[in-house]
Amino acid sequence: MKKKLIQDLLVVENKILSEKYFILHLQSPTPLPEILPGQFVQIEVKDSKNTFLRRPLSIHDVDYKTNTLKLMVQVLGEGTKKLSLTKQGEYLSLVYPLGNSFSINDNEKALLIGGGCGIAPLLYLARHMNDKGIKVTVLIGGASQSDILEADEYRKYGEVYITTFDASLGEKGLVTQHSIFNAPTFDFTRIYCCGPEPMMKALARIAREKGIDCEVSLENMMACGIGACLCCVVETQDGNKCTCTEGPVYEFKYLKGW
Amino acid sequence: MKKKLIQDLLVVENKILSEKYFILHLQSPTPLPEILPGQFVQIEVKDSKNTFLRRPLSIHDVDYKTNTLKLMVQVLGEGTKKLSLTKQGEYLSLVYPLGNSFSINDNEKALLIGGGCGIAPLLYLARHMNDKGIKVTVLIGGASQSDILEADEYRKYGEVYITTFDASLGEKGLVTQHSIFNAPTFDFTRIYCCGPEPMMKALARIAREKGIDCEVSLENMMACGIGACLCCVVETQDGNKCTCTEGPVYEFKYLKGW
Amino acid sequence: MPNLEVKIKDLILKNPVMTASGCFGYGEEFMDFFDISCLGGIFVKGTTGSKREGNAYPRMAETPSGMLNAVGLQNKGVDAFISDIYPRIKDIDTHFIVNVSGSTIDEYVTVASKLNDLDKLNAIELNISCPNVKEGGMAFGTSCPSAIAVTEAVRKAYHKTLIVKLSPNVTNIAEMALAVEGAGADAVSLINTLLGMAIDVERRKPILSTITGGLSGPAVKPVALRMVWQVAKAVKIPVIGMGGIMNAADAIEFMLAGATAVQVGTANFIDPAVCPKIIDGIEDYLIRHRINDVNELIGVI
Amino acid sequence: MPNLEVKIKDLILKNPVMTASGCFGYGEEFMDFFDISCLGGIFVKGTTGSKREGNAYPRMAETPSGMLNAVGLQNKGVDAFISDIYPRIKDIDTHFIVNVSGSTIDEYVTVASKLNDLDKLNAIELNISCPNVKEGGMAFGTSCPSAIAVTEAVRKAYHKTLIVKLSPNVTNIAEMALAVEGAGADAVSLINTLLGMAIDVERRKPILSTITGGLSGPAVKPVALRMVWQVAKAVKIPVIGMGGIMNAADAIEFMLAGATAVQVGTANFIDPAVCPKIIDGIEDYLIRHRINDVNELIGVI
Ligand SMILES: Cc1cc2nc3c(=O)[nH]c(=O)nc-3n(C[C@H](O)[C@H](O)[C@H](O)COP(=O)(O)OP(=O)(O)OC[C@H]3O[C@@H](n4cnc5c(N)ncnc54)[C@H](O)[C@@H]3O)c2cc1C
Ligand SMILES: Cc1cc2nc3c(=O)[nH]c(=O)nc-3n(C[C@H](O)[C@H](O)[C@H](O)COP(=O)(O)OP(=O)(O)OC[C@H]3O[C@@H](n4cnc5c(N)ncnc54)[C@H](O)[C@@H]3O)c2cc1C
Ligand SMILES: Cc1cc2nc3c(=O)[nH]c(=O)nc-3n(C[C@H](O)[C@H](O)[C@H](O)COP(=O)(O)O)c2cc1C
Ligand SMILES: Cc1cc2nc3c(=O)[nH]c(=O)nc-3n(C[C@H](O)[C@H](O)[C@H](O)COP(=O)(O)O)c2cc1C
Ligand code: FES
Ligand code: FES
Repeated sequence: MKKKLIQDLLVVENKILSEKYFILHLQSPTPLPEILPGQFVQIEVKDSKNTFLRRPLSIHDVDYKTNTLKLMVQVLGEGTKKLSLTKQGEYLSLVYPLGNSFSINDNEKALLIGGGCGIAPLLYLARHMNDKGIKVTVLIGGASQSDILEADEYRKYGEVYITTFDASLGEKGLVTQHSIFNAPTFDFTRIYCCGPEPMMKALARIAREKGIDCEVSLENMMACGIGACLCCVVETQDGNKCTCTEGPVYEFKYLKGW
Repeated sequence: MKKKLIQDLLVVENKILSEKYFILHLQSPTPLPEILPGQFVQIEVKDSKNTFLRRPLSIHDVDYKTNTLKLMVQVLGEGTKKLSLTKQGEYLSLVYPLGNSFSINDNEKALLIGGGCGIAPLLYLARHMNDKGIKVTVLIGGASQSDILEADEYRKYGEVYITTFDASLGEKGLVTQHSIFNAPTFDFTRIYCCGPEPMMKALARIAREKGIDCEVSLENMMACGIGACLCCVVETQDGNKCTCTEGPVYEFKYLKGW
Repeated sequence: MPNLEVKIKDLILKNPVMTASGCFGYGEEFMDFFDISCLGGIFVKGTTGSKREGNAYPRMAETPSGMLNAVGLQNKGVDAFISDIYPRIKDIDTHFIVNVSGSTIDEYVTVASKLNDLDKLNAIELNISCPNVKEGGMAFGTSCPSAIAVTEAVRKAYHKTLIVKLSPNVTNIAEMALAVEGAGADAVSLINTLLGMAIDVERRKPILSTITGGLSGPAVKPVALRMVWQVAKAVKIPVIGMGGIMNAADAIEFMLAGATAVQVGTANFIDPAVCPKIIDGIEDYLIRHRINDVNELIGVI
Repeated sequence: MPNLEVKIKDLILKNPVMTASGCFGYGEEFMDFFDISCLGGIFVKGTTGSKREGNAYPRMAETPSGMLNAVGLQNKGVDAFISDIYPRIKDIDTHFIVNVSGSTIDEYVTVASKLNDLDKLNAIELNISCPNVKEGGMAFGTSCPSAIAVTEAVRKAYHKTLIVKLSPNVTNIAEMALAVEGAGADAVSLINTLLGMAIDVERRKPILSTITGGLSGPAVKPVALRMVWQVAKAVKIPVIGMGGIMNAADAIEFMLAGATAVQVGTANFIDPAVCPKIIDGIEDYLIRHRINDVNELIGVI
């Protein structure tokens, strides 16, 4: 059984959220393979002089009925800029689905935390948990209101809390400063997070203090995305591991220096 | 006074003639510099992974009233393929006008000969001569009917003869086999030609036999197009000369081995 | 159908397209994408005497038409290869060739002799050109005497096809090739990566943890082709060419320059199914040019 | 406004951005595009003892993110430079630096001594690294003894700033740099082009008339940066960096790696007005990073 494929997907929609963010809605010509929350794709950036390698992007959402998946992307450099110009009707080449996935236990009380575009993989995770009857709470952080993306989508699956650094939406400050952490009712069993490394490290510290689990999704630089080049390693308790195959999701305690 | 410029020109139209040929109609935001027939542009091919250098293209036509110029292009490799996808409203970066020009004498009896897309520079030449009251005759050759481009445009300025290799239009054969050369009325004083080198060499031989002048427009590989790199040389009676500055038009006798 | 079979000493390859060491894992990573037994051969990761963790992250930087890597021979060691990996791959119908690396001549010899006993492995590639390890590696590949010493020592210990992989970071690659030919190599492969560097101007720091790393991809193709041409003119043994091959035309360029076979490295990262396309492309080319045997392309220039 | 001025021995450059030899003609070709006196300096074409026609066409091949050239030092010779070109350019307010080339030590010395007498020329660049000529050229730049010999000989004949341009086609570039430093060079510049090759698979022929040629452009930047870094760590004299610089970020990378100034080559072909953009870009970078003096960037890594 082939699990990973390389395939041209049809761009059903390129939803521009702002100058900085967009969501690609892509359709496979064949039934989608099984995709787990936390997995990612390697996308080819055509016609971009300075983009040689594919770009890794988390799978934001999946719909098996329409054989579509979504990618939520932040414009950072030339590759993502070029992708942001993709038009409906074009095709994009994907290698997918790649990587491991978030762990899901039936009796989990899950706190999903995303910083900026780091929330990308958490929507599919929230949906997945919801399907399994797991209650999720989502905390989204961003520099400003315009960095809080698609909060309503997340509200479908649970309560959503927001922090912004400039107080333009939700509580003021970083996600780690949100009142939820000091609430007497804090009873989460696991944090699932994705975002800038300093944010995830701070969340890992909180998890350690509170004695709960915390899974982090890393965004290491990748070349192949399929475990062939060994470029994307992170230092773990068992030595260097490839983030594209043994990650991108890790229980933080497994990572050295966290 | 600046003669050459680097400028972004607006694509007013991309006229697709066929899968293989198209005409870009470009508008300058400022009054056009003086452009001579036979000159060319160096065009940037954006967003094309395998096109590093600019591409040289002859100036097909010029309209000072609208500050527009035309380029007639054949799809050969990735660069011209990419250019063929240019849409109205986009901008293309040009370095222009470059090179020397065809010589024009008042009492010339001019025979303009183009092979395939080699006719590109001859339209502006024909118009220019017409403006000066010089009668022109145009001979266009191609493999097949579909390679005979825009013949009606040329008819505005003089008689047009056609040869095709498969006899689908005009006389059958190569331009050099056209009956015009054996006609007793042959009284041209100069041939102006552009096209594949074997064609131009054959025409040069005819010119030599008939004792008339013959100017050829070369398509040497270029890097800079402005005389800086010395890559585009052709061997002349005076040693190696840059085709981008001392050409692309040469009287064939000046070229070694012609 | 034109013949695609080529020979590297005793090794008969069903076609000249192989995958480069460090760029194709142990082949298994690509099985979802195509049937890897269609390949002429698979060069597996650099394998050392004992387990190595490689260099610290970051190990990769994208560059114009290429990439730098500083993996630094991360591998589980030859014994783990023999016990864990070999049994899984040995019955796949293509040649697996182990890329043998080390810090000392003894380490090279140890690894090579252990591999000599494996029935289904018929060749090794001696990596004397890895730019990403502090000791050994490239040092062996940038001076003739040490290249000769390591090749001679391994030659004594290894009795099947011995391919020596050359470093491009030298003044005279033909001289190096002649040296290892004299020392008993059955074939040479080239090029390994060119030593390069990338800097993050915003952070004002090198991108790689090791500061320098190895450049691969289309950017290096002109240099690789030139070296393959120079080496093929100089030596009598077969040459395996690589460096920036992305498609069939690139592969054919290497064969015209004198390579008997080629390896595809970085291209696998961009299109994990690129190799069968290259094989098909070579066949199409031969048909289009009415050439009956791919061997007729070798060294035409 | 941050300071952009840098010094190469006695040569004070208004900014570190100069143009590379063979890529900017005599500057005149670019006057339509910008005021060339804004440049830190202009390295003119390789100039030899007598007129040279260079190599036969084709002399150029496009490659991934780069190009190969095989111009082969086409120039009118040093006397024609002095009589025809020098008078036209001497009053332009920037430094013109002649790239001195030759086949023999005598030829280098002759050219250098003739240039020594020109009032308005304050430096030469000794090209011991041209890959495109049969004799001399790169041969001098790939062995220490010959690099020393030619540098010492020219040093005796030339009394102003002597820059020696190094070839990247060597095993150990730092060693070469140390050799020419010891022989009296006031500065080194690098890299010249990497020796490469391109093949037309359809015609089954090399693209260049000379088969091999010199690779330049962004493709070589990682190698160039690495070499500049290695050389800057090794020598005490200033280093002028080049190889694939297309924009201000690239130029800054070279300075961080240890270059006091840079040269822009191939980029001029793609954007003839690129140099003033690079100068402005460096200034913007310094302002954005609150750095008062461009000299603070040099060798940070
Ligand atoms: C597993 C994974 C999942 C990701 N999911 C998302 C997502 O859902 N949405 C999203 O917007 N971004 C995601 N990213 C980050 C995204 O890959 C980078 O932003 C993108 O590659 C930048 O490309 P660029 O050409 O625009 O920028 P560049 O100009 O190439 O680089 C900008 C910055 O992006 C980083 N980067 C560049 N190339 C890579 C690479 N190959 N791998 C990792 N990082 C790189 C570098 O740190 C660099 O400084 C993910 C990364 C990983 C590894
Ligand atoms: C002065 C001049 C005027 C020209 N005018 C026209 C014109 O009006 N219309 C037209 O269709 N074509 C014209 N050409 C040819 C045109 O430049 C090439 O067809 C084009 O560069 C091919 O680019 P590509 O990327 O599509 O093909 P590539 O894949 O790059 O190459 C295909 C072939 O085109 C030739 N070529 C590639 N690059 C160059 C280059 N920089 N300079 C010259 N030749 C090159 C090579 O022989 C190559 O085999 C002209 C060329 C010159 C020198
Ligand atoms: C990520 C990576 C890892 C590599 N590891 C090895 C290795 O372990 N041993 C080796 O001999 N070459 C190694 N190489 C070099 C390749 O085998 C090959 O020589 C080089 O990449 C040039 O080919 P390419 O341009 O097709 O990639 C590695 C290259 C890359 C990109
Ligand atoms: C067309 C061309 C001609 C060149 N001529 C010379 C030369 O005459 N002397 C010299 O020292 N270097 C010459 N070079 C090398 C450049 O000066 C420079 O070292 C090299 O191109 C790397 O820089 P770049 O990548 O910015 O072009 C030439 C390069 C090119 C592309
Ligand atoms: S990106 Fe290649 S192993 Fe992970
Ligand atoms: S193309 Fe550079 S001199 Fe003509």
